[in-house]
Amino acid sequence: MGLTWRPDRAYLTGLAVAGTRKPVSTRAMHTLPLAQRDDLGNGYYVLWFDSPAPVAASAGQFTMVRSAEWGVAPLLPRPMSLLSGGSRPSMLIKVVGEGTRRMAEDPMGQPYNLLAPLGHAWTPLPEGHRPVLVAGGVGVAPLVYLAEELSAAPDALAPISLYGGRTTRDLPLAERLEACGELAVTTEDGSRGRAGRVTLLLDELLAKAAGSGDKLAVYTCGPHGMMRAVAERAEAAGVWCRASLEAPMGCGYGVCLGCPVAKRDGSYFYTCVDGPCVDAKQVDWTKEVF
Amino acid sequence: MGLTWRPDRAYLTGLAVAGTRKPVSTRAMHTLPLAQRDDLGNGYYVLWFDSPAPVAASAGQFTMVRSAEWGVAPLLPRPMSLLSGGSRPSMLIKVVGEGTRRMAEDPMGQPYNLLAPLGHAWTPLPEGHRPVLVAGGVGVAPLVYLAEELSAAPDALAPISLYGGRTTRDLPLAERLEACGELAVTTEDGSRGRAGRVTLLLDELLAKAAGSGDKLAVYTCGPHGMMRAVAERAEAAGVWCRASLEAPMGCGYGVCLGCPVAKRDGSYFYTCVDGPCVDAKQVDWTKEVF
Amino acid sequence: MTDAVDMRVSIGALELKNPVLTASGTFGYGLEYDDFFDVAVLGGICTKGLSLEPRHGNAPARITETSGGMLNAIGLANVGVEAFCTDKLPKLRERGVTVVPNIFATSVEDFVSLAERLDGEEGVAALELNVSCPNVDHGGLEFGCDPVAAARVTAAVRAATRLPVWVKMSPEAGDLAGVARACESEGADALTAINTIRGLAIDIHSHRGKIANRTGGLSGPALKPIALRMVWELSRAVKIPIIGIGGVSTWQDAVEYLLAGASAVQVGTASFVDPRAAKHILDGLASYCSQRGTTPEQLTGAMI
Amino acid sequence: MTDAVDMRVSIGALELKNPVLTASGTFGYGLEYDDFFDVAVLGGICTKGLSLEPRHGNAPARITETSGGMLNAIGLANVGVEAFCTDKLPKLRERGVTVVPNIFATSVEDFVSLAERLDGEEGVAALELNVSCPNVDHGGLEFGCDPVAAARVTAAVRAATRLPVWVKMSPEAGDLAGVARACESEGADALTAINTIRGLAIDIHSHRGKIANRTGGLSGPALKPIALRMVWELSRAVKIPIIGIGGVSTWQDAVEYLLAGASAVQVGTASFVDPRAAKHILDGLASYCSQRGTTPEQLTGAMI
Ligand SMILES: Cc1cc2nc3c(=O)[nH]c(=O)nc-3n(C[C@H](O)[C@H](O)[C@H](O)COP(=O)(O)OP(=O)(O)OC[C@H]3O[C@@H](n4cnc5c(N)ncnc54)[C@H](O)[C@@H]3O)c2cc1C
Ligand SMILES: Cc1cc2nc3c(=O)[nH]c(=O)nc-3n(C[C@H](O)[C@H](O)[C@H](O)COP(=O)(O)OP(=O)(O)OC[C@H]3O[C@@H](n4cnc5c(N)ncnc54)[C@H](O)[C@@H]3O)c2cc1C
Ligand SMILES: Cc1cc2nc3c(=O)[nH]c(=O)nc-3n(C[C@H](O)[C@H](O)[C@H](O)COP(=O)(O)O)c2cc1C
Ligand SMILES: Cc1cc2nc3c(=O)[nH]c(=O)nc-3n(C[C@H](O)[C@H](O)[C@H](O)COP(=O)(O)O)c2cc1C
Ligand code: FES
Ligand code: FES
Repeated sequence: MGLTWRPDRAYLTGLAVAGTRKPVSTRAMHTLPLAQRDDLGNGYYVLWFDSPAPVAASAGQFTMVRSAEWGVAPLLPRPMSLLSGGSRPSMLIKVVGEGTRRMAEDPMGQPYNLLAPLGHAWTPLPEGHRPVLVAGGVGVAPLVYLAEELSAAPDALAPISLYGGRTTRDLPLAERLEACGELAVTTEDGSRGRAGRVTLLLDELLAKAAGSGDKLAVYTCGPHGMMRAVAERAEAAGVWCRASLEAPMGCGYGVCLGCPVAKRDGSYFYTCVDGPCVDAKQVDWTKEVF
Repeated sequence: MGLTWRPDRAYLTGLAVAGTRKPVSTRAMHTLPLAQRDDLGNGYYVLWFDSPAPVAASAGQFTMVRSAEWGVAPLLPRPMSLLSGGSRPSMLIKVVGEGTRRMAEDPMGQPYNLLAPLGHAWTPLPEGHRPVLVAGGVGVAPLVYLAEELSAAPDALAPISLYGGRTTRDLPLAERLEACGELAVTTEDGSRGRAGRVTLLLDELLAKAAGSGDKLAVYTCGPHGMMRAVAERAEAAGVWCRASLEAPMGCGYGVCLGCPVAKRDGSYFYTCVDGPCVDAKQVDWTKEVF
Repeated sequence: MTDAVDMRVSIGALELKNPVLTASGTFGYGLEYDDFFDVAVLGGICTKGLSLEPRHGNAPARITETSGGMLNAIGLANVGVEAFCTDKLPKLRERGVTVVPNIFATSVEDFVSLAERLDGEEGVAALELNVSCPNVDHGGLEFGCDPVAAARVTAAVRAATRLPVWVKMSPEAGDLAGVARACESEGADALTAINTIRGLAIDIHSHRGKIANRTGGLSGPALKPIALRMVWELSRAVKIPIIGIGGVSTWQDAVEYLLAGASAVQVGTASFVDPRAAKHILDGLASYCSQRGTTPEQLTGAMI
Repeated sequence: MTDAVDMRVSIGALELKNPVLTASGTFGYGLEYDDFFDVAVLGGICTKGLSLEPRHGNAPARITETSGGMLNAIGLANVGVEAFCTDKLPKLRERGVTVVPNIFATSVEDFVSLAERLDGEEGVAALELNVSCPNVDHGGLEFGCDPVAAARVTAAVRAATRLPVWVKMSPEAGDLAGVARACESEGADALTAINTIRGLAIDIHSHRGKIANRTGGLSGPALKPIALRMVWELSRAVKIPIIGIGGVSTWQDAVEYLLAGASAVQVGTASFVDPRAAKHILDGLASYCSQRGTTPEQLTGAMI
């Protein structure tokens, strides 16, 4: 499944005011029953909720989620990218600790509190640019949402998705990316797609685009190290790049100041309100996030 | 449903060495899936577990129960009287706080840890005595177990059960007591049986027995105030009486020293290891339990 | 419900609408809640700790969760008192919010400057002196854990402002009652108690502290029993009102604090769990009071 | 698994089989576990606090649960040192259990008498001085919170016994490092840290304290971050080994304590949740060490 780059397709334009950030929409606490849980294997699940009041979200926004049934532990809500909004909000979770374990095990119908939508969505595609989505593991969620948003947009140009995981079992939702455009994957163990890291594919794509003069717009979400590599390559190539940051979060709406990510100017992004989607060039990728 | 006292029936004898306490059986931690939950209304439930290794319990013993799925809160296991043992241990719970709320809501199949059987069972019926079970609310559990043990015993004499609740909805398992012998109930609001407290019935029974010269053996479990009243009446009448104590418990097996109940000699019972079933005469009922 | 009962409480000369406030550092500047509820219904809000100059705060990670609680070492990131007065306070005033700036400095002089700057502003109800931040190199615990130092700050600020002065107690003071009495005798109008207690959590994979500063302040329900005990001790050590803080998450918690001797409470970490927490606690407390036919002031110190 | 790694640790001159012990007051006299596991596999057990005379302890209620923890005010109910030596110790010896009596007194003289009494017994590995019980009127915090008093007890016991002396630190000491150094310089062989911190919980229906003594010591996971921080501080304040206590419930917790600087840990409240807790923690720690190719001694103080 080598990458096919089709320079003949028209670039997507006019999705929104290109290059500007969408205003933050009205946030609310939605108390919703857990309606459906899809087991994607290897600790990945998609959780679906039924929301009478639609969650007016855009791709890239997130939610702080927990169930009151948890009592006092786990205490804090967990930040999760929205995989969809509206009357059927969903999220992709990977079980890593107590909170996600409960999300994977709580019975259907159990009420959850979703504070949503939170944070800044992806910056709309700049005019004349080809969207390139670079995903790592569970970071795929906001990019699937974006890919589907782009697909649904009039005159939509199919994005090119580059998706890396450790093994073939770490590529949840790959088929949803594929349904929206081109997809190329890498696995570290070579069990699916090219063996190696996803930046391998990005390097090739950047080289081709440099040759053809095509303008790319890179959107990336995944582990810090991966995003750093993507951002550095994009910057070196002079390519527009947005990243969706990750940080531990206390509140999700800007009051605890627990979610800083270092900026190049020496100050901090607060991931929940300044992000999660930010201009990758403004991030000081040399600093550890957490 | 007036109390019928049938002096013509033979007294139960020889269930075990009369008047001595059964030795404490081997305790073990049983990790068992929640197999069934019967909703008895008004916050009462019977929980059933499947136990490959039989829980070698006798009526009056209890278990410390919690689910590892609870994480760190509620932290401590909750003491619950066993309603049955063997390969299908069960308990009657009343929802009063976070722990019992979870027991009422956790999904079927969820693993629970039962440390069981714990504590001293009811002292076997002394020879030539008629068993009288005086129950209040959720305190009925160890008495139902006892009634059913007595019923199953060879030459069993049916116990007389006196059962009080606030309303008709506070008399869970009344039918199981009834199935084992005679039952008379009281409710404070008069919604079932006689209006008033259960001691009303006990007074009548004691008076009758005094008249007939019948020897009674009273077993009681319920709120402290009720047991106190029962114990005082029994003592005044010179009637044998055992009570199953209640106290907050940390461990259930004698190490935290958190479960004292004042004794008349100025020292304490530790409810979990000296009780829960004790000689009512030894308790200093004037002291508050907790 | 809320209207049925007189929920007002007096904190010295200052009268608050009700005894439910929000805790410094857990409620931003009070302007982040427009989507959630009307902050003006609360007894008051304590702002994020303000310093003379803006501060970026500590490097990440700054927070981590513990059993029933969390650790934080934010490092007093804040916009600075000037930006607060210019950008935040006017909007708070407009909304009718009762505002208690929480102030922080590394010297007595800077505490005085902060107090003077805020004294001139309309719409400030009281000042809360944070002499108990565990997460900064200077100006934190050395003021709050030493009766003499705490008294010095209190006296200086007292002289510099006509505003009521609340001093925020550190739970790490060995002699809590001594610090409290020292502040009282130098003119503190109320004590707020408590700030966080320093804790540590280690990532067993990386062998590193889970937060960059290593230690961070413990807050949340885990802290409640300790904080409640300290509020009770303080209420017996001094005559000025105590505002109780630490793990208040439900209206029942608020009642416990009142019973222990607090005249009001502050809601902290609970606002992270649900931004409407303070409002829910207020509503629950009001309906409890109305059902029991009592008032918050009657509950204060009513533990038997 | 357990055999694959050298789990032994040295606490001064004393070598323990492994670094997992059980905490005083949470493991009875170690004889209550025959149905559950062989207690001799543990690094050791600290007994319920022993006094010269038997004690009945406090009136009920003595315990209550809090968020992620519990409060207790047992009041040092115990069988007394005589009954311990006569009824308990021989059985523990027989089972091969490493026994560390925890001793408690209201005067230096009584501490000395206790130490002398136990010094004569075979099968005592060390003595743990409880100078930090928060739940008794005398002899608790006044020893443990004051460097001078703590040093006095330590010196006197040190002179009265050839057994290793462990001093159990109170988290309520304002100057924890000072108390620790005072004990170290008077010859303590190790410090155990920490005892509980006093907390309060109130029944909002009856307006009474949930435990009769009102305040009780907080233990369990809620306490862990504070205790871990103190262990870390102590390990930098003194050279003698630290035995970490507070909320140890999983082997991961034990690893954290070692990384923070503890040479061993004690499992307390976790034994209430599951009597086999200490065994599970030991097994988990052993397999962690074996997988990582490390030993407990190498983990000690390895936080980066
Ligand atoms: C904006 C944003 C969007 C996210 N979207 C998703 C998503 O779509 N799907 C998904 O599975 N996860 C997502 N995460 C990560 C997710 O929040 C964490 O995995 C989750 O909080 C872990 O909770 P836990 O209780 O299971 O684990 P914990 O026991 O809390 O922690 C387990 C491990 O996860 C790490 N961790 C804790 N918090 C975070 C965090 N905020 N981010 C990353 N790692 C963390 C811890 O350091 C620890 O190593 C997102 C995080 C952010 C900030
Ligand atoms: C030997 C013994 C046998 C018991 N058998 C049964 C039984 O068969 N069925 C049943 O429903 N309950 C029984 N109980 C009581 C039961 O243990 C408590 O109701 C339960 O622990 C409450 O837990 P919770 O988390 O729901 O409530 P919590 O939130 O812990 O407490 C809620 C309320 O219950 C009270 N409470 C807490 N612990 C106890 C306790 N140990 N005993 C009594 N009240 C307590 C508290 O003071 C509080 O008012 C028994 C108790 C003992 C000691
Ligand atoms: C993230 C965070 C930041 C805090 N910042 C401050 C602060 O700037 N000034 C201050 O006095 N207290 C600060 N605190 C302490 C709280 O005001 C409060 O005293 C403490 O969190 C205990 O209350 P809680 O358990 O309800 O959170 C902060 C607490 C947290 C959790
Ligand atoms: C019920 C109970 C009784 C205790 N009794 C004693 C005691 O007698 N002597 C002592 O030094 N510590 C005593 N402690 C304190 C524990 O040994 C330990 O220091 C504390 O509980 C913290 O550890 P944990 O969180 O693992 O329980 C007791 C603790 C509890 C919970
Ligand atoms: S998560 Fe609280 S400020 Fe970002
Ligand atoms: S419950 Fe622990 S001794 Fe009885």
